[in-house]
Amino acid sequence: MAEAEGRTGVVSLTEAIRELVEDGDTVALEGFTHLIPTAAAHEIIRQGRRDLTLVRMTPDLIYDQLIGMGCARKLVFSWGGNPGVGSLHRFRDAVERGYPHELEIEEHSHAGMANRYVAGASNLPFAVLRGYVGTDLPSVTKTIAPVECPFTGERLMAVPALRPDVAVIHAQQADSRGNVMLWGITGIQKEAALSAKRVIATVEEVVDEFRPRPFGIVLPSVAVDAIAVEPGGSHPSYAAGYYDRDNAFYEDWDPISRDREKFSDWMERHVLGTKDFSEYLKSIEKEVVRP
Amino acid sequence: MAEAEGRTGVVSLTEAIRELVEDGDTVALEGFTHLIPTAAAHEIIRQGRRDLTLVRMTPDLIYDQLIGMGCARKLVFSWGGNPGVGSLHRFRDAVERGYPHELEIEEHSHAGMANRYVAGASNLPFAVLRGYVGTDLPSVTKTIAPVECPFTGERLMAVPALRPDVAVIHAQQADSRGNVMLWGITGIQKEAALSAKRVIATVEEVVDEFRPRPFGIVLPSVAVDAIAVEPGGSHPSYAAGYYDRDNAFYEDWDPISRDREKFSDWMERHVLGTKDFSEYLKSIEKEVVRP
Amino acid sequence: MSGNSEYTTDEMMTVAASRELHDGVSCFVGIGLPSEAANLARATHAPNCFLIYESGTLGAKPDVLPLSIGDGVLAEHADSVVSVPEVFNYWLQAGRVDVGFLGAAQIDRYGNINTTVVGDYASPKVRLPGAGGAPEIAASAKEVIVILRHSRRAFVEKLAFVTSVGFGEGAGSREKLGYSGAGPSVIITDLGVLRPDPETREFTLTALHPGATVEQAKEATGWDLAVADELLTTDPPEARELEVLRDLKERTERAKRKAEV
Amino acid sequence: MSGNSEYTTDEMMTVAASRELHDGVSCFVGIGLPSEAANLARATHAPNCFLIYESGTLGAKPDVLPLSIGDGVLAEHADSVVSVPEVFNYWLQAGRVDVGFLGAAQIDRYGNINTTVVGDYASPKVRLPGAGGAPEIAASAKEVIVILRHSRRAFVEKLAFVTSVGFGEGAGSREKLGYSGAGPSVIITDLGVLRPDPETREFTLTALHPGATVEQAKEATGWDLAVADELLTTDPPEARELEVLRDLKERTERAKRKAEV
Repeated sequence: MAEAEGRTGVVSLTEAIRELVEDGDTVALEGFTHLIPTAAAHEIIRQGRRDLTLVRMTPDLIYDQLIGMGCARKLVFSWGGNPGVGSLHRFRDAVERGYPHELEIEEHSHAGMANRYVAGASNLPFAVLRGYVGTDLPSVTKTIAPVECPFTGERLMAVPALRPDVAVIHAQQADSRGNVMLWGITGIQKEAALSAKRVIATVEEVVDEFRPRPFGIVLPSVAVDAIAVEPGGSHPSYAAGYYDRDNAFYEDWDPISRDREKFSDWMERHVLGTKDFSEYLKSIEKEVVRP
Repeated sequence: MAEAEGRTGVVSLTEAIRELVEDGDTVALEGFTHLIPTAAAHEIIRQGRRDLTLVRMTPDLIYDQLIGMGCARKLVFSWGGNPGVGSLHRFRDAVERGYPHELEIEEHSHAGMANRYVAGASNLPFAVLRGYVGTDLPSVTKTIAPVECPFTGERLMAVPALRPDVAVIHAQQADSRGNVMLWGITGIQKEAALSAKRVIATVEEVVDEFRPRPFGIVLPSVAVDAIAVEPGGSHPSYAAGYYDRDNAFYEDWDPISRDREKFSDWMERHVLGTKDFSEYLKSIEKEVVRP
Repeated sequence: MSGNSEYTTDEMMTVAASRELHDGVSCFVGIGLPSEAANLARATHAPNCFLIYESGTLGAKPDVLPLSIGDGVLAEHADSVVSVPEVFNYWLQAGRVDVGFLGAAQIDRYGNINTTVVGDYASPKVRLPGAGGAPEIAASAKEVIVILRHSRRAFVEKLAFVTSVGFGEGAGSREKLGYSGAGPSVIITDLGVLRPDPETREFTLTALHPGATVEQAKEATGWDLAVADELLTTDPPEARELEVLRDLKERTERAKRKAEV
Repeated sequence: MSGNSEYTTDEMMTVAASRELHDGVSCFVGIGLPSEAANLARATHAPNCFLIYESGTLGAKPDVLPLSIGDGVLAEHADSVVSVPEVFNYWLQAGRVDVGFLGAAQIDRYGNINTTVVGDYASPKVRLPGAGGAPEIAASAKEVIVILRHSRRAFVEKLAFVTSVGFGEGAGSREKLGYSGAGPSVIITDLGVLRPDPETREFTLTALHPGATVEQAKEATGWDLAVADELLTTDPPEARELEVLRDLKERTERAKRKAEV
């Protein structure tokens, strides 16, 4: 979806998801508690994608929603919880009781997942790390194997590269040339984007030119296939410089997601029943009555 | 050389080199055409260190000087030239004619050296990359070996980690807590520093607090053993935000370094004959008459 | 030391854990109880400890407790912020972490930790969040401090799943596995303190918090808990420790409520 | 096209090389002649080519020619600046480079390049700078453009050292070596243009610059240079190309002199 001049075009999120995410794809939506791409996750749900292999270090609310809505065939992850609150009930329901259907899981440690993205971004088939030895993870996860140093003979663990079909990230800004800038905690987003065949970035806003930001990184336009402007697009997580974490939402999610029907109703009303993320934001605002 | 409160102390460069660099050490002075640690290299020469294994992706003028002054036993590198000008004559004299004495060399490609530092910084014994295959490098460099992907069976090349005894970098700033900030082109400096047992940073100045800079990185105090303030310390290379590259010096170096005696005289007069880098800078300023 | 009898067992636990953190050390901090204890230490006796969170914040100095591992408050005053691969490769795996500070869902007598499942892996009774950063913290930190509440559900005879290795099957296990870190040096609970036997590496009750009894501790432990010959009593929280902890928690609550408006 | 007879053979070479770079491609640029040609392309027909330098500058837009591979002018208007490991791993090795633009000290009939030594490796006649980024550019860029002056010293029958692989020992070599990139597509010299024979992969003279002769080219080549049946003549530099190139070089000289004061 690049424009003629070689710049990444700004499109609607609806179009970006329609053009770039297919049923059966391996999709990584990343954002390490900061800049979680919620708007994009909702649009995937709205468009009813199925049989996705979902990849994410920290599956949280958005993956709980994708799993609960039956979009996922498989989950590749390293920590699945509601950060600061507790369990992901839709994820647990899928794993513990196969609801709404069986969910295959492939689990690693954070270090393993991070290095799998690094290998993917580097076009290497595998990455090497110290870890896993002595744990039960290698007995349940097939994508962990020993490897020997050709110089010292030392044994280490290898994990295969992650090469998602699509990576989705949320960033603070894009510039007029189609570059994308993130700052603050940038987690694994650079590697996730560079490891994928196609990249969608939602942003808070488009600016003429970036200015230096604390610990900012820029993903050049050539590494991004579509940019969609979605202010507030990482709610309920935060976007440094734009808005804070909506902690109450994380807490509210616990009772909503605990109950299958309550979850379905909620998703029906706020996600399927809205045409885009700005409508969604209005829709949840109306509903919530907080002390 | 950390102070009691856990902050890296600011010391004189003389003291830093005296305490942290020993004869026989493996030393990496890094800076990829930007922020080259010239002041530190000169102080190593002044203090007459011997039998060093010098590691550097781009040995340029400072390594030409260290080699020409007989400090080096071995050179580990990937590109040895006078950037933008031509040959490094002291390096060539050592390799081609064993002057002032034999110099063992271990040469890699940039990608190989960069990944060797990454492995060192990651406490892994080796790194994997695509390359070297079909070139004559593996036949002359023992630190290149094939490795097989345990998942795909694909053959790639491995290189062993670099773990220098000492890494030396030049940075724009340190802050009052002993953190070190570099911005602009930061090359391999982070990995070089984190791969080493001891780290010396020379800086242009100490500031109270950093502000965001384009593509800035911060090396935390705990990763640095000594900080020395050396304004102009990377002359004739440049320090973004402070001074430009002194291109004439690079050109002038060619005739100086071409001749053994001229080189010795020059080093005697400007480096051995000065007590520190600020005297050195004054000393070369007096001498140069430029159109 | 001045005592203070008006405190909860959770407060005693956090205070005891915070005391284990010496000034100037670099500490890889898990969210929740570890983060609370580490920040209490930083606000009291260990102002120069260097807090690392797996989100990539190095030298974090949160003025309120982070609600998640990647909160903005962790980045704001951090010395540096790096990517997740860097924090795991260049910092943790590189041996730059003196102390790993972990919580746990289940722990066994050798300090091995389960945060993966209760019941069978393929069809679990309870699916827990999983490994996160813990396995490599347990492997590579020079030492590990574990903090969790004492209960029979948590202190089990046999783990359903070994997510992170403590002393494996006892003395010599870590060496055999090639782990560079020394392993868990202490488990702090709301009842007392457990330390590994120097020979067997089995965790042994070495101190009780004021008011707690050996019977309570044994009752809350799923294996036959060994008790040290010389059982110490933890110094109760000092007034200053309690004051700082409560202030920290209150400010956190305020920030949380503010974030909820 | 409007010709211009007042130009040097070096200018013709640079202009011809610049024309090989299509708009919108990502190009990994070596310093010197490649950088000159790539920036001429960017200033004329390829304003959106994405220049990558091994110092980590992505989307560099230098307004004067960089004097070194890590000049400040490369970082100033770059889209991004990354570390050296990243530029090699995440960009070059990852297959994000369409065109690698290389110089060479010596080249053979299969486009293999030597930048290491002349003479014996252990006791060389001339020690050259070495590999730098070239071996992996030659391996991983989707195609490679080589620019160097035509001389018998440079175009040799047998390389003293293979630093970077072109087509190895001819057709099929790259595939056997597992290289993802297609290899060198063209060699531009001050006399003409060489392209690989589609079957044998041997470089063949396919075009001469105006004024140059087949005899000159053969004389300056250390192997028996094959000549294409239909030998083209390069379009001479257009007025605009020359104007931009000269302006670029003049501004570079000015900046250089300024840096020398």
